[in-house]
Order: sequence, then C-alpha cells, then structure tokens
Amino acid sequence: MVFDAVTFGLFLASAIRLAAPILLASLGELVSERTGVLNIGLEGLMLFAAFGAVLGLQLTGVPYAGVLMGGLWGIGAAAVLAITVAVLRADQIVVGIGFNILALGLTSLLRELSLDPAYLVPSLRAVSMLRLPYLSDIPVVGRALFSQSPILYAGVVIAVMLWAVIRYTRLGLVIRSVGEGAGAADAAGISVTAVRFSAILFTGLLAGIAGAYLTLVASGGIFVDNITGGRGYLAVAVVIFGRWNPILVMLASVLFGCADALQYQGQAIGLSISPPLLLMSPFLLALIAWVLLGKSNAGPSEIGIPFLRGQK
Amino acid sequence: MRSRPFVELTAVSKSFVPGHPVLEDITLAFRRGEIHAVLGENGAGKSTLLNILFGMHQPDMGGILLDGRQVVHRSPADAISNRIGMVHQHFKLVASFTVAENLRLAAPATIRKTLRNDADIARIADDFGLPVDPSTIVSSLPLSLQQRVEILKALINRAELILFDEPTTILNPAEIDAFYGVLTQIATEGRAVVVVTHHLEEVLDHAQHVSVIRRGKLISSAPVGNRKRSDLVREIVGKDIDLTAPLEREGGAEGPIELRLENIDVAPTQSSSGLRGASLTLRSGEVVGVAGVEGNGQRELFEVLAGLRKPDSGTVEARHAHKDGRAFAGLVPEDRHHEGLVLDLPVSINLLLNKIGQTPYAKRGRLIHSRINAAAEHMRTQSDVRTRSIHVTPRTLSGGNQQKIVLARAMNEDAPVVIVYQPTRGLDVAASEDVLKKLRLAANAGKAVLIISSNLDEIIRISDRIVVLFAGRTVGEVTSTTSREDIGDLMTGGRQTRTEHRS
Amino acid sequence: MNSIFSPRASSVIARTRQSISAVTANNAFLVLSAFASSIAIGLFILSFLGVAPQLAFAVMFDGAFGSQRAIADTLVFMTPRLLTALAALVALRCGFFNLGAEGQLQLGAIGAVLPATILPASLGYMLLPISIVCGSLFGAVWGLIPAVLKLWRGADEIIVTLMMNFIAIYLVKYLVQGPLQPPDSDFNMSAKITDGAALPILLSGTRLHAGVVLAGVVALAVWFMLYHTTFGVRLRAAGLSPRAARLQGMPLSQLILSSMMISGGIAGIGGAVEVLGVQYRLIDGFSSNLGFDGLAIALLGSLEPLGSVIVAIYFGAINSGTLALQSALSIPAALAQIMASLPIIFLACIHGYRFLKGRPLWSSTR
Amino acid sequence: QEKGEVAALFTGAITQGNWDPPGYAAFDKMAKKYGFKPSFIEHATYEKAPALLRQLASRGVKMIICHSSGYSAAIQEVAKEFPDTQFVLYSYAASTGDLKNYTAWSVNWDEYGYVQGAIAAAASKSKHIAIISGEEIPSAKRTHEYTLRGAKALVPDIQMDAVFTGSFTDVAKAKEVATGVILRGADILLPSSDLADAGIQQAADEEGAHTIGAYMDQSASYPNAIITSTVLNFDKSYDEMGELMTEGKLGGTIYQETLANNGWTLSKPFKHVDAKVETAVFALMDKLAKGEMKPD
Ligand SMILES: Nc1ncnc2c1ncn2[C@@H]1O[C@H](COP(=O)(O)OP(=O)(O)OP(=O)(O)O)[C@@H](O)[C@H]1O
Ligand SMILES: Nc1ncnc2c1ncn2[C@@H]1O[C@H](COP(=O)(O)OP(=O)(O)OP(=O)(O)O)[C@@H](O)[C@H]1O
Ligand SMILES: [Mg+2]
Ligand SMILES: [Mg+2]
Repeated sequence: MVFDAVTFGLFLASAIRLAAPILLASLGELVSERTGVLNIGLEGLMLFAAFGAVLGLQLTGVPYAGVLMGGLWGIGAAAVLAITVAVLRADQIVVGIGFNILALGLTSLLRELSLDPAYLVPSLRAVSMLRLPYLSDIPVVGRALFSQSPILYAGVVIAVMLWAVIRYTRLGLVIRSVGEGAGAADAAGISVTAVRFSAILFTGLLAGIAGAYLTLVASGGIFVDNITGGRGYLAVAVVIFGRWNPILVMLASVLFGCADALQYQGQAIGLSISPPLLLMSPFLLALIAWVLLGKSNAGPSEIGIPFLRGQK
Repeated sequence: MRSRPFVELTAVSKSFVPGHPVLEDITLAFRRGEIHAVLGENGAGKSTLLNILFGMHQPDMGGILLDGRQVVHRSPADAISNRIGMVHQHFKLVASFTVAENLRLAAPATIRKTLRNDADIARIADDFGLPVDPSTIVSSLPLSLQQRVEILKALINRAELILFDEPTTILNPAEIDAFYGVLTQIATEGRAVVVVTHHLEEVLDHAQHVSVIRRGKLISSAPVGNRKRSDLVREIVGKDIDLTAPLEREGGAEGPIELRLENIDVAPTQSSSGLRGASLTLRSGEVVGVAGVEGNGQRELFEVLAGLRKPDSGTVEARHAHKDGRAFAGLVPEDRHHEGLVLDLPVSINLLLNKIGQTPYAKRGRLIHSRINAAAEHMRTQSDVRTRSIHVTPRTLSGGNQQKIVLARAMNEDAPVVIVYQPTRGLDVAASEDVLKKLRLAANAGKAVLIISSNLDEIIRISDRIVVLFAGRTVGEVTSTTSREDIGDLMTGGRQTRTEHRS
Repeated sequence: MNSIFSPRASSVIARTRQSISAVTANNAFLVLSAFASSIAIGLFILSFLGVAPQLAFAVMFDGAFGSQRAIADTLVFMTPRLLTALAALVALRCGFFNLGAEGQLQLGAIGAVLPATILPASLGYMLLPISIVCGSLFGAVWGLIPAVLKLWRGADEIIVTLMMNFIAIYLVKYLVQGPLQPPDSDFNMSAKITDGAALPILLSGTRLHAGVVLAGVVALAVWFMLYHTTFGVRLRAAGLSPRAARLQGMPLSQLILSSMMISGGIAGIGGAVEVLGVQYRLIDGFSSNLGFDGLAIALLGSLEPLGSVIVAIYFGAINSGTLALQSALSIPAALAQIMASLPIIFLACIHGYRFLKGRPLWSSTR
Repeated sequence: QEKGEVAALFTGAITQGNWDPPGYAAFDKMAKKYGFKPSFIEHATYEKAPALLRQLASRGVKMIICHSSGYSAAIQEVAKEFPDTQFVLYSYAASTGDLKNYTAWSVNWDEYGYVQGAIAAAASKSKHIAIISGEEIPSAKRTHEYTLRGAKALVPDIQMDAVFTGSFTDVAKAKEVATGVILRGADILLPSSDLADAGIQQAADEEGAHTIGAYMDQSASYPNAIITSTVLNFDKSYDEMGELMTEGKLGGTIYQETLANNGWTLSKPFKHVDAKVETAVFALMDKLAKGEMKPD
C-alpha cells in the first residue's frame, strides 16, 4: 500500500483527532505552569471530567450538556487541587500523584454507583463533527482540517487567545509574574494564592473539556475505567515540549497525534514493526527531539515551588 | 511643634515562635519630610518591623495608624493602597521581566494608563530623577539600577512612606551618596522615608531621625541632632566598642609568595566587566585588600581564585594547591546563604564541610562522627558561634552567627591562604568588627589574607596593601596610608584615562 | 553550573527535610491522623456501600496483620515499593528529580529475567545473585541516561524520566510479546525462571520471599550511606545547596552520576525482586505503578530511609488489607486506590500547611 | 450454603464490557444452582493474582474460577500449595502442568476466528475486512491468523487489515483505528478488544460499516452495525464447572469449548446482509462441528 494523498488526508485527520484532547488539556496545564504550578494531577482532572461528562449525558441526554458537565466536574476537581496546592501549599508533585490514584479509584466507584452498565449504553453520536463549508472541500487536507469537532476548533481558538493574552495583556503579565517571581508579584500587591487558585481552576475547565471530548466525541458517550490512559501525563510532557508557548504546544500536541496515528496506520497498511515498538515511538521521538533541542528548556522559574511570603 | 506623624506603630508586638518575641511593644512615628533611620544588631527585628508595616507579617498586638486612623495591612496590596512602598533587602523584582514590565506590574489601575509605552516610562523615570532604560531585562542590570527600579515602583505607586531595608549594602560609596541624594529629594517633596542600615555614618550624615532596636525592644527614638557615633554604637550593642581603633598589625615581615595571578582575562558579561589582564600577588603574613566598585571583575576574581572557573588566559600560581589544581585556600564567599552554607545541614557539618572526607574525620569513606563533633564543638567555642548546639541547622541562626561559621571554616583550613569576599555585608557593627579582627589576627599569625570588598573603610582599616580593581584591571597598588579620596578616585577610573566608560 | 540542579528539587528536599527536622509529638500525631482519617473515609464509603464499618475494618486489619500469611502479604507488597522509594530518595537527596523509578524498575525486571531464563540451570544457586546484580545493573544504566542527558545537554530530568518510563514499559511489552515469549505461552510473558534464580521463600505456606530482607538491607545501606559516609554527606550537601558544595570542591557532576546510578540500581533491584520472588517470570503489566508509589512513599517518609520503611508498610498493609476486603466481601478494587491515595494528599497538605505557618522554623533555601 | 464457597476472579469490572459481565452472570447462576456461596473479585490484576489466590484458598474456598487466560501462571504457581482447592480457568489454556487441581475450559479460538473471518468475508462487499484487537496477547495473535484463514476459505482474494491498539480499555483509540480502516475501504470490522470494542461499534455505526458482536449478543446495543454476534456459552461452561465440582470430578483436564459441544455459537438471524451469507456461514459451521472440516 502506498502512502498516497488520500492516505495522507486520513492520516492527518486521525492525527488531529487524537491530538485534540491532548491539546485542550495541555493548554490548561500551560496556564497553571505559567503561574508556577506543576499540575501532575492533570490526568486525574481529565478522568473526573470524563466521568462527569458521561454522567451529564446520561442525566440530560443532551451532548453539549455533557460537555458542560465535564467542564464543571473539571473545575470542581481542580478546586480540590487548588485548595491543597495553592492554599495549603502542599507539594505539587506529591499531591498530583495522589490525586491521580484517587481519581482512578473514585471514578471507578462512581461509575458502578451511578452509570448504566457501560455495555448497555447505546452508540450515541454525542457531539457531531462540524464540517466547515468550502474549506472542507480542499483536496487532501480539507476534510482533515475542516471537518472536526467544534470542540477542537474551540481548542485552536483558545490556543491563539492564550498566546495573545499571555503576551499582550495585563492578565498575562500577572500570570507570568507569579510564575517567574512569586515574591515580586506578591510585593506588587498581587495575590499569588488567588492567581494560582484561578489558574488551577482554568486548568480544570480545559482538562474537563478534554475529558468530555474523550468520552463524548472520541468515545461516543462511553466511560470506561481509566479511559484517559495516560493522556494527562502526556499533556504535561507536551507543555514542556512546547516550551510553555500555546502555539508551540498546539503544534507539539499535533506532533504527538501524528506519532500516534502513524502507529495504527502503519499496522493497518502492514508495516511489520511490533506494535509495542510503534507505541513507544512517540515517546522516543519526543525524548530525542527534547535532547537535541537542548539547554534552553528552563520553564517558569517558580515552577513546582509553593509560595511563602517573606521567603528568601 | 513638629508635623503630625504620617504613619505610627502603636505598641506593636510580634513573635514567630511563642515565647520568643521578635518585637516587643514598639511605638514609633514616621513623619513626612524626614529620613528616619532604624538601627539594630542582626536579628534585632528591623526587617520584621518593616515587613509588618508593608503587610508581609501581621502584628500579634498593636497596630498601625495612618494619619491617625487605624489601618490593617493583611497583605502588601493593602499597604500599597495605603500609599506605602517598600524596597526589600532582596529585591522583589521579576528578574526575567523588563524594567517596564516590572513597573506596569506594580502600578495600580489608574496609573497604569500612563505606562502603556516605554517612552512614557522613560520620561516618568527621568522626571523623578531616576533615569533607566525601560526595555532592559532586570536581571541584566547592575544591582544599583535594580534598586532604582524598586524606588521607581514605589514612586509610581504614589507611595507617601517608603521603607528601605539595608539599601546601601549593595552600593559603592559614590552610589551611596547619590542614593541619599535621591532620598533627601523624596523626603523634601513631603514623603516619609524609613531606612534600615548598619552603617552609622550614613545615619549621621543623612538622616533626620534615628530609632534603635535591641532584641526586639525600642531603645531610643530621637532626632539625629548632634549625636555621636559612639552613642549610637552603645545603644545598638548595649556596650561601648571602639570602631575606629586601628587593627593591630604584627610582624609585617615579608613572607613567601603564596598566590600569584598574572594577566588574567575573563570575558565580560552584561553585569560585569570581567577581567582584563588582572595581576596580583599575595604573601603570607599580609592582608591584601581588593577595593573597587562591584561589577568591575570582583566576582570573576573570586571565582578564579576559588578554582570555580578557569580564566580565559593568564596564569594562577599557588604555592599550595589541591590535587585538582585549585589553590589551597579558605574561602568566604559573598552569598553566605547559598554559597557559604548548606542551610539545612547541621552546624557541625557546615563547620567542616571542606574537610569532611579527610582524615581524621573519615576513614575509608566512612565518617567518624565523634571526631567531627569534637572538632566542630571546639571550633564553635573558639569562634563564639552562638547556637544552642552544633546539631541545629544554620538556617535558624542570625546573619552574624552564620558568617562566623563560614569564617571559622575558612580559617580552620590548614591552608595558608584565606580569600574573603564581602565578608561583612549585612552584618551589624559588632559582628563586622569581629570578622575584621579575626582576619587581621590570621594574617598576624602568618596566613595570607585577601579581602575583596566594596566597603572602602574596612579595606583601609585592615589591609597592608590595597589593589584597586577597575573595569577588570588591577589599577595601581597603594598602601593603607593612602587617602580615602585618592583610592576612591582610582576606583572610578580617575587616574586612568578619564574617557574610559564605567561598565 | 546551577542549572544541573533543579531549584524545585532543592526546594522539595529542603521543605521535606525541614519538616522532619522538628518531629514532635504533635507532628507524629498529625501524620498518624492522616492515615487514620484515610482509613476512616474508606470505611465510611464502605458503609455507604452497605458494608458495616466494623466488619470491614476487622477484615482489612486481619488481611494485613491478622495472620502469618497476612503479614507476609503485607511485606511482599511493601518490598518493591520500599525499593522504589529508596531509589527516589537517593536521587532526590542529591537534588535530582528522578520520576523514573518506574522505568528503572521495569529495566531491572528485564535485567533479572534474562540470566534467570537463559543461563544454564546447572549454575544452581549462583543464578540468584547473578540475576539480581544484572537487574540492578540494567536499572542503573537506565538511571544514568537522564543524568548524562542532563549534564551533557541540560535536558530537564522530570520530562526525560517521565518519557523513559513509557519507553521502558513498552520495551517490556515488546519483549514479552516477542523475543522473550516461549512458543506455547498463554499470555504475554517470558518463560518461567530457572529454580535456582528464585528468591527463597522465608516462611513456608506464605509467599514471603527473601526479597524483603534484601529491601531491608538496602534501606539500612542507604541510611548508612547518607549519614555515615563521606559520599553521603557530599550527596546531601549537593542536593541542598549545590553552590555551597561546589565551592568546597565537591565534584557535582560525579555526585549526580553516582547517585542516579545508585538510584536506578535500587529501583532495578525492585524489579528483579518482583520477578524473582513474586511473578517468577517477566509479565506484561507486572508493575502497577510501583514507581510512582515509591516516589510518594519517599516524600511522605520525609526522604528518610526509616520514614520510607514505615510509610511503605502502610502501603503494603493497605494493599493486602483491601485485597482481603475484595476477596472476603467482593468490595471494588477502587477502594484500595482511594485509601492509598488519601494519605498521600492529606500528608502533603499537612506538610504544606506547616510550611505556610512557619512551624517548624524555616524559610525556603532559594 | 453447606456446599462451601466458590470464588471468581475478573480482570475488569463485572459491570463493564462484554467479557466480564456475561462471565459473572454465568458464575452467579451456577453458584445459586449448586448451592455454593459465591464471591468474586474485580480488577484482579495479574500482579496481585498469586496473593489473591492464596488468600481465597487459605480461607477454604472450594473452587476458584479465573476468568481470563492471563491467570494461568498464577494458578500454576499457587495450586500446588493448596491440593484441597480446585482452580479453574476459563478462556484458553495450553496445559495444566500436571496439576490435579487445575482444570481449564478452553475456548477453541481457532475455530472461533475461522468462523468470524468467514462471516466477514462473506458479508464484505469491498472484499476488505479488518480485525481490531487490544493488547497483542498470544491468543489474539492466533485468532488473527485463523480469522484470515476463515476469510480466505470463503473469499480467497480478501484483504484483511489487522490492528492491535495496545489497550483493552481505550475506546477513543479503538474508534480512531476503526474509522481509519473503514475510510481505507474495509466494510466489515471484527472487534476483539474488550471494553474498547464500543469504539469500534460506534465507528462502524457512524461510517456505515458493519461489525460482528463479540462474546455475547450485542445487537441490542448497536443495532445499526451488528450483523451477528459470536455468543460464548458461558452458562454451559460454568454449569459444567459447578456440576463437576459437586460430583468431585474436577481435576487436571482441559475441556475444549467448540461449536460441536455447543461451547459457542452465533446469534440469529443475521442482519444487514443477504440471506445467503447466513446460509453459507451456517453450512461452514456445520462442517466444522461435524469434524468434516478443520479450521486451517
Ligand atoms: N519568618 C520567620 N520565622 C520565624 N522567625 C523569624 C522569621 N523572621 C525573622 N524571625 C526571627 O526574628 C528575629 C528578627 O528578625 P529580623 O529579620 O527582623 O532581624 P533584622 O533586625 O532585620 O536582622 P538583620 O540585621 O540581620 O537584617 C530573628 O532573629 C529571627 O529569630
Ligand atoms: N524562619 C526563620 N526561623 C528562624 N530564624 C529566621 C528565620 N528566618 C529568618 N531568620 C533569622 O532572622 C534573622 C534576620 O533575617 P534576615 O532575613 O534579615 O537575614 P540576615 O541575617 O539579615 O541575612 P542577609 O542580610 O544576608 O539577608 C537572621 O538571623 C535569620 O537567621
Ligand atoms: Mg533584616
Ligand atoms: Mg540583614
């Protein structure tokens, strides 16, 4: 089988769909990290929201209500992280690890208590794709780029907006200052706690929408245990990989999507590479690229460090 | 009758640890148009006092009056909106931001409009008499300019009371004069200024009012008038110390050359001139002072001497060297918190950090704790480090006591050379005196001591020979009898080609 | 120079260290209450599910400590977690944020299973030490990679070690699906190890294997190394204050390399022990997050070997206790995850809050 | 409950997917029928299996049923320590390692694969089918192979894409992969990735392709996509376990579950396809059942 234009189009579409939840989650994570909070709990946030979204769908039957619920669950779960990390100054990595395990257990328990047994959930076209007129008729890449879920388009818009906000607005200045010099921001009268708290909530919102995308768009309204399957960790890596820049983060998530898509397309067209090796490839690729890119990978200087007023 | 105070502290008490008050019943008034100096030993509570005013800490008892009205500062934001600004000892600037971004960050909404573009900011800075390039990244500015940004922050915020915590420790004499010029200007415009310092001359020369705190208690608060230095010292320390007596010099016999630098070059950086053909020699039994304005290669000189970096060219010869080629020397770095000490390891380990793997403290890679403890205990008594035990961490000690540990370690070194860099920065009068005495005694006992400092007075008091570092060059070598003015001239390149630009 | 040490690593060590430096009755009480309240919440959820809390607690306690077999189970669950905790601890104490214990453990398992399945059975009991050493070497090499990348390219260790975890997991998957899978296999796993390579069972009728002794010895060795050797002091000094350590002539790069080698080696032993003492083969998914458990244990144990032993026992007990709950009352496994995660979060909050309130006395090292 | 206690281990949850729930239902039915006290363990990962088996056995559980082939290593390790407990495995086992207290019900996956391949090939209009599995485990690899043989038996020039997604739970990836193969031309999909099958069914539904349900009749869940479902006769197998246990006849045997002994079958009638597909497939099954033909 040759890798012709049609295959390429399919491949690209697939890559973008696979990238979408990573993109949304990593954009959320980016905001946290820009304020100095390393949110390893992203995986857990996505998982909670993925569950919440399906619950919302089950309760209302309206797909977009499910998306909304996902976002709200994301915010709610993030509030727990925000209280521990931003208010109580708990260690971000430790809490993140604990939070992810908690999410795994709690969502599984909640699923048993509240969701219809998943094998009975009918196939739902939960959130349908939006086919942009004219643009989606462009040969080769048209369908790939312009016949995607509205949520993905929202993600792209958010990426550009975040870029502009961080770079050009007062809010961006405040966010960056908290991540680059929390003590200085505090002395300038900015509440580090409040900024980090809200940033984590924002992360929760986007991680929530990412989780909702995963269940409502990518899985058609089904929640199974551990449905995020490590995407949250991947999104954390993508933020660092994209150097805390929303645009680069967007490209990085598409890159990961490509690697992901390649492995399935590769199998389908009979590439005789062992699947685990293909599955490994995005990580290997990212690692190599990361090493080659080299030194200038310093993120926001306060990242991972709880703020204490008067600290030297 | 004098004007009514702008800000008052009423019976403020504060303790971090129950039962150990840091401030007790402090009542103080800060008036407009006045520079108000606050003096006290290390750990007396000066910074805590300022921090309470600025909302960084909350008092346990007592409160703050603003124009006679009770106010509560829960956070710096409250203080800022009450027109109080603070320039911290360790600047509160976002190092990776530009000057403009830092100013915009701090400015309240109403003022922010006027700071939209860099040109406006530059103009405003000029108007205040504090010119600075708004587009520079703060971390690439010399400390004196960073401080200027801090002052601008307060002024742009229309602060009426500006608090300074040890502002002059990072300035050279010329800069200090200019700094007080600015303060006087600020005060005469009707603002109140508070300055914490350890340098009494500054107080006598520039302040109108002086308060002394000792161990958390207010000892005095009165106009400077014609009070004398010795009065202040007595109030600060609780006893008399003569700070002008020359340090006794013994011997003076020329010992062998321990250390020789020749034609050392180190590439310049944004904040420093690097070194350009710097040369000096150091003999045992003498103290050599390296005078100079910070940023003229001091950092690089210390790093080369300490073996932290290789010079781009030139030779370093040491009579005694480690296996890896570093000169065998006791080192007192500039930053005691990050370079001098491991703040969270016990005092005992810190005292012996340089020898920890050597006999008799270790045998085949294994530590011998009894010997370490015995030696550390001995050093502690010898150096009078005031700590509960050698097993506590230095983090809990006062700056003076921390410095004693660093110094004790450097001296304990069997090394014939001691290299100290800004050894008294931030130390109170008594502690500084103590450090200088120890260094002089070491030289008298035959060590070779090199002191790099921007504090000309202490250099003059302690040194046998003085080398001036300017723009990375060692310009001229003088004796301690040379006048202060002449050395100052050298430090600013006066005798060199006058056209050469200060870095 | 400073860049090879992450400020966050220094900050984490400093905070964690300082909070233990003032262990008081009050502090111990808080730690205990974190565990107790986690168990209480778990029991509350159970009562919500219709299981009487007293019964559930009895079953759980019985499953964790009630019999020889129960204690053995607890210790068997504790063993690999203690080893990964020690691995994380050694790296962190040197200022290297090693999130890669998971990957190093996977490599250790590979390293152990190779000699244990390939070398001739005639080697007899020599196979055991060979396999353990080989596992530990594999882990050490895997641990060295991020250290080398950091020193050579300045690559951030958090991301490198995270990525390498995934790579290691897929490597194991690849091996047990292909090269190491014997022809007639029912599942993705290697051949069974040769008898001589198996860790001896200490208590017949239980699965308590000699790995637990090994883990204990490693804990003791790490403690000894940290507090009684020159290397240990240097490592701690470098971790807390690299600049001060360097000024005293300590070879920072060498310290990082050695500590990561030791760290990886210990995690590797963890993997070897799982293979040689529990699974007797390399099996896909044999590690259910042992690496991350280890990191959490190390941090909750205040980066102290003894503290880690205590917290690891709790983790072991929660695992065996909830397993008993599952097998006796068919309670969902999710509960185990909930009860293991809550103390992590609670304890982190307690640490953090004490930091915020400035008790014990300290400010950050930054 | 004087008959004693029986227990079952599941890799996932008994309320999720199409493998554990029908297995649990059969187990529960069996226990009730024969008067055993049933208990079960969900999410019994292979790592923890030895400990769980020991706990159950030492508690005096009479029969422990493991509902996945991956437990066989754990059984072989533990069974010898507990001669009084019967260990049973459902799914696939190559050998019981000479253990007298280890019995397996092994589905003839070769036959299973062969038939589903045949259905797909017969139903495919584009002569392009696909099988999508989760983890690449030995039984799945073997199934792929026999599926292709079955397909070729009916349509020699059939094209088959075979993909492993690497996960039994990642619905999104399975759906993505399924969408990919459909767009590349496959019109019949064979889901065999457990929980993730849901994604494949949806993809087929959305893109207008067809599928075969796996292990149980799933046509109610995905009426637009499913032609027919393979139905494992869990009830029969579990009932045999109960019966043999009660009679004390368990031990050491591997029971093959085949078409011939009604170990599994297909749901009828076929939908979305010509009647002749159904006829052809059932004719083939008949031959297989009668032994007139071998799946290779
Ligand atoms: N955050 C804190 N937590 C606990 N104790 C503190 C804290 N900050 C200061 N202290 C205590 O308060 C005392 C006074 O500290 P403060 O910083 O006010 O001294 P200072 O007068 O500014 O000293 P220096 O001249 O060295 O700057 C110290 O000796 C210390 O014991
Ligand atoms: N959390 C704390 N616990 C105990 N003592 C503290 C604490 N924080 C600060 N101190 C002590 O308070 C005193 C004053 O603190 P400050 O920050 O002014 O340090 P310093 O000695 O002036 O150092 P430097 O001037 O070099 O920054 C020091 O003696 C310091 O050791
Ligand atoms: Mg102070
Ligand atoms: Mg000070």
